Amino acid sequence: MSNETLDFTATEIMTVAASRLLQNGTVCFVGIGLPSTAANLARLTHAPDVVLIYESGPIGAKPTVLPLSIGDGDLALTADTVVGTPEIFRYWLQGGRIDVGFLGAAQVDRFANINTTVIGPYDAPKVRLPGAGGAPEIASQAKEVFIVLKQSPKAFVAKLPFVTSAGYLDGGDARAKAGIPGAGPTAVITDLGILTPDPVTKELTLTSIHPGVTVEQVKAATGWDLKISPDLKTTEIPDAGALAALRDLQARTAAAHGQLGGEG
Amino acid sequence: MSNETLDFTATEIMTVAASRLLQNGTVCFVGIGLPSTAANLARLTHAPDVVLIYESGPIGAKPTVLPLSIGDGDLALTADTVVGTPEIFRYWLQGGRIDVGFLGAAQVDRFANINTTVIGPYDAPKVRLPGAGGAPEIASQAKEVFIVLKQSPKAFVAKLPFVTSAGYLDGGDARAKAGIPGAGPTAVITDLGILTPDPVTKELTLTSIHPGVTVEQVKAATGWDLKISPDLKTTEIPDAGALAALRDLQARTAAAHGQLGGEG
Amino acid sequence: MAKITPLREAVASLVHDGDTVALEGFTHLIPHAAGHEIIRQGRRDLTLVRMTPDLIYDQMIGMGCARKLIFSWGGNPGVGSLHRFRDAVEQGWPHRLETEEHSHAGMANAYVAGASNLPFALLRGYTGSDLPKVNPNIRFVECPFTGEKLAAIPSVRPDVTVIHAQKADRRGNVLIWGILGVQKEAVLAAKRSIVTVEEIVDDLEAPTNACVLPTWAVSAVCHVPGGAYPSYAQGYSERDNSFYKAWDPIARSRETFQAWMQRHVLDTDDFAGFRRVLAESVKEAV
Amino acid sequence: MAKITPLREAVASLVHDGDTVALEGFTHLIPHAAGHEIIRQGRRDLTLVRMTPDLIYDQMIGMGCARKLIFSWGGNPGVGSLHRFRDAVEQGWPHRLETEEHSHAGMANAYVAGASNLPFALLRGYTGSDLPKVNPNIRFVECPFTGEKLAAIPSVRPDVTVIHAQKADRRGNVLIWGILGVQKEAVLAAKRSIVTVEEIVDDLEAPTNACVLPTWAVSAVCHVPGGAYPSYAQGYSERDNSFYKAWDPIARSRETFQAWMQRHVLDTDDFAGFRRVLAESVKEAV
Repeated sequence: MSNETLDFTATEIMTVAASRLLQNGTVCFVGIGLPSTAANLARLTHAPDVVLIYESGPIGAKPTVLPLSIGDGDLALTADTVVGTPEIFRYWLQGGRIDVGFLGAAQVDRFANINTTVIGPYDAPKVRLPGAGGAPEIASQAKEVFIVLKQSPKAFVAKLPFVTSAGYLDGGDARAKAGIPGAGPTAVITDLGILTPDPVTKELTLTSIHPGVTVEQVKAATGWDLKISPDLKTTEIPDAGALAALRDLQARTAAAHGQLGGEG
Repeated sequence: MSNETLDFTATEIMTVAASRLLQNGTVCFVGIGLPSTAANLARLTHAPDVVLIYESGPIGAKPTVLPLSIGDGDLALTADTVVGTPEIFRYWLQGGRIDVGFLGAAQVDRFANINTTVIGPYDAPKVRLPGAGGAPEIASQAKEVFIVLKQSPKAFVAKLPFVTSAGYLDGGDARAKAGIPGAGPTAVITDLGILTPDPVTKELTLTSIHPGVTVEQVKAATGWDLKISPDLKTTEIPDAGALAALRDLQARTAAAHGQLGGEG
Repeated sequence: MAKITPLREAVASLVHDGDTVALEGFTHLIPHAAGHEIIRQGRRDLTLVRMTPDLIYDQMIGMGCARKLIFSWGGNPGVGSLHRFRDAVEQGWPHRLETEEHSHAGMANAYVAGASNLPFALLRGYTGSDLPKVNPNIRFVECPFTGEKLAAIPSVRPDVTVIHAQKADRRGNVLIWGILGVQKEAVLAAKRSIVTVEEIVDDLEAPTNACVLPTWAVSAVCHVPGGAYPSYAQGYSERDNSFYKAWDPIARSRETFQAWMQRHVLDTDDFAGFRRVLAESVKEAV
Repeated sequence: MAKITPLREAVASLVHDGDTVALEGFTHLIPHAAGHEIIRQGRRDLTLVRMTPDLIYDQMIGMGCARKLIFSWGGNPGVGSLHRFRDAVEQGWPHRLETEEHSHAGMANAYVAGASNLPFALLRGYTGSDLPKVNPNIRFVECPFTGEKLAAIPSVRPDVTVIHAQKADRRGNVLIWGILGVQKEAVLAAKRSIVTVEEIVDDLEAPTNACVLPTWAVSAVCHVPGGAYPSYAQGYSERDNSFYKAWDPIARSRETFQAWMQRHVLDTDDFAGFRRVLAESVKEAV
């Protein structure tokens, strides 16, 4: 969904909107791909002191181009320090020191639970996805979680075939009752809008819609009867500075790697 | 007990005898004081490839002078690497990678159990000793253990007021039955001789006596009716090379620190 | 003391059919050369352990080396699926692949527990996830002080761990820097270990607190410059992202995969041979 | 973000009566200056935690700061006993001191568990020792896979941890090298932390995998050159072994101890003042 008149693509507004949610000084555990693009964009624009932690070990990474893998050398060379992967999960994530876990997903459900394991039955999957990676513990232990993924009926499903990582489980206070420490996913940022959990039911609700997108489009891209906030806002368009920074970052990445960052 | 005619002191023969037990290539977890002196003497004489590990973190330390503390800078600067103290106990000792644990002790009993905690009742001690340190897990997890201490009725007691670190517990197969992995103390080296456990009962038995010492002297320095091996040997006198190396090491240590190493 | 030996001999003597084998390296320092050598020597029935099975495990699984996979994320980083891994799981080709699936936190803790000679790892993990429903090796224990419920998983204790590192000295002491992943834990958790290195030097020149594996904690050190390719070794090489992309169409069909493996791995003598033939086939494709 | 602040203010705002406080440093980098400041500010009822309580805890215990001590080895390294510690345990002077006693392995694991936000540490330990008989916080749990019995002890989770380090940068990132002990774990296990440093620099120039505590994981950084004295800071100072020996007769009697503390600590403003008065008293003694 490229939007010629506004001069930015749907992926660009998704990335910029996700990046805006990261406040300066936040300690952010970053997944590779879209989360990493958004987090680095934040670092290069309004949040220069955001602290980026990658599960491969870099703490305080400040990559000059987007990493193509979770363990690119640039992450190590620009970090405040690089520790072993066990330490990342033990002292820093489980230790309760992560403000925001920034995740992608293959599928989410209406309570922001995440599936990255299988489509179809676990023992005879139709599609075998990569699996959990760091997500189950990021989703449960970061103080809050942002999820970024493109919206489609295949990705936004009423019932997940497999819950890899907990959102709000069955909604309401189910997450707290299960003893999960972090607040859970506070925003799902897509190419169509931003969904946030209802304060009580925890059901994902469309609270912001990207300019040029209709509510019908968002509903059609969602595999359940999506709730729309009565206070639905229109997402602020990417400002020229952020857009330029994003494009510059991606051009530099392409020049360095012969490949766009954040596309895997 | 300085022995003028043989031209070495009782402490010297104890140190050299202890050092001789360390074979080249052995990975040795070293306590400060006499064990460290003996282990470094071994390294500087017949066992150049002995690997010395100190609980403060140095692995493969090759100090030029004797360390006065368990965390002297020279240990760090000469080591193959320096890791954190938790890693020393977790990956290297508990990991089962230590061939010999080399310990001192305040008191031992006839089954080579060690007390370094209290004299008198625990809750109202007559003498509060420093405590366990690394000894309980060194004593249980090193593949074998050498203990070095001066022999006296106060140090070699029939019944310990407190078992800080396990030797053979009540003797026989008690140690194995308790699920303790390492073989236990295979030698107790004193200023009078060398005691080794009976193969079956595990009772400490005098198997080597230092030249110029009488069996009566050793029995008088022991708080129980000490068993004497029918094959009692006389400890080989320190060879000139080892003695020169020990004295040189101690002179260098004194020059560097204004204090003899291994005296605390 | 580590034996400094050719990779072929290290694999022949240290990796056996039926072994539990961990090839570790977190994007950085993946021991591709050693994986190829295991394939060349036709090892079978291996239980493969790796947090992030990627191309090298796709190749080993597709070539029928593996009976079981213990892992936490299986994909082609930055590209997409592992087609051979998926074919094994979805279609049972070349034969059925048993899987034991964890999270990264679980696997990392399981290596730490293995290195620490503990029978199980204790973590706050898996809460709310369906993983415990499909993996009976994820259990829960109670804290004897607070009554809290914590996850417990068995330690990883491989028969052999294989890693790639930057340097060894002539005694076999190994230095690793940059992204360390779980390599140190994986080596210390294993009964035996093979380390391929970029170079063998007189002096490691390691900083005081560097990640060094002492020679007596390693079984074999093998000099294999570039042995992580298409992964990389910080200070020596760059990741070849184009190979990761090129792998996708190669691995998509069983036929192209088999032909590629035959030409590039089975018909070559060693990793230098593989790199030569790969350069030729890349030239042909242009 | 760590606040770069004078030590007096850091102690005033971060260390409270009744707190559980860990001053760590394994022979190397012992935070003596911070210990003195806690004494000067008259803190009471502290639960002091430290693997190797030595001179600084002897001073704090003798000055009545401590209600309880959690430790694994209490002595004057290379010299002998801690007389103030012994007097507190044996005679209850200046008041009764509760002790909770572990082994080094137990304490080190308890700090790791604290840094990992686990309620307890799991280890193979204490087998055959009488310590579990006198410490109800040493318990045993069963492995849910093998049935093996393993030791369990509560995590150490101090209210405040205090350490000394070589360097901080102007943002408050801290670099430590050499003998690391349990300092990193002790800081990460604590709610709040104070780091005194030898110098504050523009650039830490830390090796890639160095032991760095990021500024956002530390509460306060205080510039106190020589603040580990008579302990040392690798690259900056040497251990003053003569002071450790001199401490023995000072601490042997209550009277000499109190007079010494009055003159050198209570009557001085800060650590620089302490060092000046100490130099004078050493000169007088000669």
